[in-house]
Amino acid sequence: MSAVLKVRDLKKSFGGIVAVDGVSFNVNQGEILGIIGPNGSGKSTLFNCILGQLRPSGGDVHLDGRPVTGMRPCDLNRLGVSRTFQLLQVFPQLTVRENLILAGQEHRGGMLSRLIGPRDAGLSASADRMLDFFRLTHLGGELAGALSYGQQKLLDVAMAFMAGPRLALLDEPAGGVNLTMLVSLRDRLRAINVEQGSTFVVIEHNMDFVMALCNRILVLAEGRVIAEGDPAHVRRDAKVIEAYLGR
Amino acid sequence: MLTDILQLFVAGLATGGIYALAAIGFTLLWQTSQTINFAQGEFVMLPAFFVLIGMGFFGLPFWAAALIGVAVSIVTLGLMFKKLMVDPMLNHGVLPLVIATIGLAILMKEAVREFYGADAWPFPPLVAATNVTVFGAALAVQSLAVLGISVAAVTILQLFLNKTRTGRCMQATAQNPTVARLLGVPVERMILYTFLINAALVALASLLITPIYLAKFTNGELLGLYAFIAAIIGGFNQVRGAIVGGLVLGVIDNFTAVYISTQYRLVIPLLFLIVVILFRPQGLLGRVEERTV
Amino acid sequence: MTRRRTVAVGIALGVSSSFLLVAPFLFKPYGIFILSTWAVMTVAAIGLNLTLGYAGQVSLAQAAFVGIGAYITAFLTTNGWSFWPICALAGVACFVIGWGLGYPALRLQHHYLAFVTLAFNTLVYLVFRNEEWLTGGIYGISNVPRPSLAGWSMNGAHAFYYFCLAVLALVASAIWWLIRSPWGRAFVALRENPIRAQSLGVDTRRYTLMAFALGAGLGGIAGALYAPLVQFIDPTPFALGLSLNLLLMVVVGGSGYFFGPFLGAIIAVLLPEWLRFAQGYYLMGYAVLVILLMVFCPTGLLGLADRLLTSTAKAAPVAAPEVS
Amino acid sequence: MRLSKLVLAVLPLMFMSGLARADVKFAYVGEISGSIAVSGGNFRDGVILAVEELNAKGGILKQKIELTLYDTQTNPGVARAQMQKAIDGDPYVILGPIFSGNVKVTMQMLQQAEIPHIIGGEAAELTSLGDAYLFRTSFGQQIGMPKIANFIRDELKAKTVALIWVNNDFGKGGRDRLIKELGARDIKLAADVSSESGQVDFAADVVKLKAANADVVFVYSNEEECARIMREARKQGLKGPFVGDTTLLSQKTIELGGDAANGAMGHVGLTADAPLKQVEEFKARFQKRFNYVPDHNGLKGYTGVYAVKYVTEKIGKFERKALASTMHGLTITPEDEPGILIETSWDNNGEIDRISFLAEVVDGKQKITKILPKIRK
Repeated sequence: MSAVLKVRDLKKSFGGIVAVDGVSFNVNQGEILGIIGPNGSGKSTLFNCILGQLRPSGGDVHLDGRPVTGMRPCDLNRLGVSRTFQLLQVFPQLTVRENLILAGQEHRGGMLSRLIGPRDAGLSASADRMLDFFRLTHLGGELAGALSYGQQKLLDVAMAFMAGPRLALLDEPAGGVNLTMLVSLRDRLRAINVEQGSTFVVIEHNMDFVMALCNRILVLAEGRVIAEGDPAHVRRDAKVIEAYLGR
Repeated sequence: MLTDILQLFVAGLATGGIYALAAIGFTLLWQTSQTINFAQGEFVMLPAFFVLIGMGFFGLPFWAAALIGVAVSIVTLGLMFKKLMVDPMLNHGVLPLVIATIGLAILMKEAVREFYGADAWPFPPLVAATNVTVFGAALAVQSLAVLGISVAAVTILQLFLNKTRTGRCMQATAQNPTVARLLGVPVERMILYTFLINAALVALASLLITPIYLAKFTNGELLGLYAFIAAIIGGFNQVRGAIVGGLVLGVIDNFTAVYISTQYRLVIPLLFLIVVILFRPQGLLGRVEERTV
Repeated sequence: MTRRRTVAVGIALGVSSSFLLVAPFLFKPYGIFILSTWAVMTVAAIGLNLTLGYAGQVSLAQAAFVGIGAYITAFLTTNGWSFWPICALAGVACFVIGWGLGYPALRLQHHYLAFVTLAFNTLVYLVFRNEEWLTGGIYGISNVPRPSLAGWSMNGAHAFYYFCLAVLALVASAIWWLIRSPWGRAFVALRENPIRAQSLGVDTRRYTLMAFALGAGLGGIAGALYAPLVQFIDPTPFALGLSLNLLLMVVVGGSGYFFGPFLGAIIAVLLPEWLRFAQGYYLMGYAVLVILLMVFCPTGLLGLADRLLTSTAKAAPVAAPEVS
Repeated sequence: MRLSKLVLAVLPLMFMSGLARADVKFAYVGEISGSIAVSGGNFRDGVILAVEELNAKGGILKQKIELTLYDTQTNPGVARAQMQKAIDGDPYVILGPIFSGNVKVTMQMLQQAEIPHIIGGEAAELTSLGDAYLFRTSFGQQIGMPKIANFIRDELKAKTVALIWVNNDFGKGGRDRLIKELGARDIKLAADVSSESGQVDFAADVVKLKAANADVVFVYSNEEECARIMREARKQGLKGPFVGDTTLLSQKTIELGGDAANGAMGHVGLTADAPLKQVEEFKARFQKRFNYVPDHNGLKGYTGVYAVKYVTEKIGKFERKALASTMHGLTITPEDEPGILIETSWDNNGEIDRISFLAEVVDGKQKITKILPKIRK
């Protein structure tokens, strides 16, 4: 299998505090990699470093073998890396459909074509497909702000896939989502993974969710990788149990 | 030559002291309630007229008029300003409040012009208008007094903020209202205090400066701008910074006028302001404002 | 946008535009001059609304751009150039300068940006006043000619009014298009949540600069109209005061609303005139009204209208999606 | 306090309701607010006083005067709008503006409308722009400055001058003119310091003046700035002598400057402190009506109205063209019209000619040391 994303010895420290301390891993084409770990183990910081939100203090990141370390988030995104955030971040003033179109528009044409081109940047069709796919069609015209939390969460994830990314990094997609919604979210993600063959990295606290979703799991503690392997293996790993329950 | 420089320096410090007084209140309001007060200059202009009215209209002696003037300022520019203008707008972001204070500035200027008169009026000095000669440089006692009193005022304020419980509560409020509230700090009252302190400071500034500047309805215009610059140079989230910013500004301004250009005397302070903002946004003494991602 | 709103907007639009068209026959030259001023200021305010209302960048330098546009126009037309290329030049020049001024915006929180632009405005004012060889300094530039279109001179109050109105309509429709294009969407994203916008591929740097530059450019065009309108310019009108006034127009009208600047300019330009019956007190009355307006509808007039219209037609609670 | 203006607000209405017969309309378009509100306010109150006096005596040609006020905010854009408004009201004459920039922006319109305008502006070029309806109420700087230059050369025997001026159209205009005149009399300019209108801290400026150590320090600014400059100078031990124009020697400056003002001297084109009975009486009336001491702008507004009154009664009808043409080359003496206060003539450009004064401040009072004759006999 070819590695979509290579992370080598990534470091990030804020003043004295070392948040990410030499993390290395690969993400292979088509897999769903889960990253778990106790609070403050540096999961989100890792994401932000990979995605250029934060400038890493050391190490480097390769996308399809090409160095992208410290590249601006928007450029990375145009290279096909999309993400969601820990706290859900949709645009409440825009309608659901508008949110989706926004998520796609910057990926086609140049500045000018976006000014003089069509309103929907020719994305209505794919927006509708995405709405339908995430069972949001009946909400297309609503302001995103008017949706329930779970629905917004779905939209948030949907936006991440609008541009058909090579790689999607999802930060706690299941956070605060009720059970029914959780189920639909999970099978949607699986479906995308299967149908579009796109690759995910998922940070998650909800163990059942991760175990059910991911093929491979990476365990972080105090900024280091303490375990790696398939769900069953990780579950049995002593270090992991210690890291979670030890303190 | 050297005497000139000394003279300029002291004069600069004196005016700087005034900028500082205005700037401190400015920063306090920003810290505790995200209020950018575009009327701060007029706040300094107005109290002098309270005093003049007290003397001219009610025939009070200066000291009594001054006391009443300060009291009236604290009520109007502190209490009423907060209750009637700031509170209703607090949770609507900075801009509406900025606009309202711009309106307030116009209102104050026009009211003074209309009801008291457009000309400048002499104002009784707090200290004798005599000079002392130091190393051949004639330094006005007034300037020295202004400098001394403003520095003293700031020091007292600093002590109050750091040593007293109320002061520490106010700082907590300034740094993080939510946390402060959790810690049981009566945030609302603390914010009110900052407004009262601001009013007191501008009233003091007014009493100090008007004998030299003369009372005129336009006095606030330049003063307000300088207060901004001082506040930012010193550090927008720093009381200590404001005094430094003020003094630095006063001195820079004077030396610019003499050794660079009077026509462009404002330029150097403004450029300094831009440089500070771009390369040291937290100000000369300020601490870094934690950014929320 | 709810149906009621669409209807309300439609009616308001129809009434006001037909009023503007017949206005010259209802008013004396003074009224027409004021309306022309309103049109010019609205253009400048639309520019600021783009920068502030849509892209969320607080700029206190709009007056400087109006001034630059006005001086370019006054200087060149009095030296015999034809108006039309100059008008474009004014816009482009301000666009470029605005682009430059936008760079601080990339690294500053909003209130710091406000102070940088404030400083910029004051610097530009000083240049206007002190560089006599170029700007006529304190004496200003007088006898600025009014343009003529294909031999049709616009010296008359009526002609020039319709000219200003035409430019306003042009600018307005261009901006209307822009905010409904993907750019508009990107601007909103930029204002609401730049981090998220970036993660969706929105090049926030480029859009920020664009918002600044476009706003500035419109300021320049407004200036290019202001000079021939008043036919005399000196530094005083372009001091910080006008920048604050334009900010007032945008916020009072309702920042981020397309029609905000139109209303805001009415408040800032026409209201004082209506209050003049109060003689010496009119400016006070104006100030008081502005304060009350901000206290009672901080989201601006349109923000208020919006609340009233939508509160009566509340959107039904959204049903949960059926899960397969 | 100026609550009197509240009354004023309704004055025009009172006139209108007062009589059925159409009144004659006067308009004041000037700087009631903004940076030179002081001068504009003085001029306005001078006009008001004259109008009230005339109306009390039954008006002009038995017609009451209806006065309307327009505020330019010292802003050309507004000035143009307000002048347009005034013109739409079809007044017989327009008084003001005082700010020369505002005069410039409005004179074209007034020429087209053929309405005589009695201005307060002193910028030199105003009378050279061929406006047949423009009349000054005080010297243009091109007349005042030579007199001062002569005074500096002949009376003070000065070889060098240190100049501080306020950077607005009044100060800049005077400064440019003075430098020309000094050059012509080969007097050296030792320092050329510009200052802001409304500036309060003059420490730096005075240091520059001191460094120049010239025979004479020329102060050309508004009253309160003059006062502040002299206070600062006194503080820094700058001896002067201070020479200046009307503003430096005005009562207001002296009041504000305290004893720092003593010893200031210069040329006064028109002054409320002129040692003339009529002027002193005017001053008293003005002070009684408005509770403050008028400066020369008060006189300008007042005499302006009376000039119009005299000429109108001379031609016996309200006709603008006739008014303008008669006023050209006319001389009015206090004998003809007491309200003119001082003998005054206008040339064909609307430039004014009067006697003027050399004065000095002696223990807190302006003392006239010499009366300079009119330029053209």
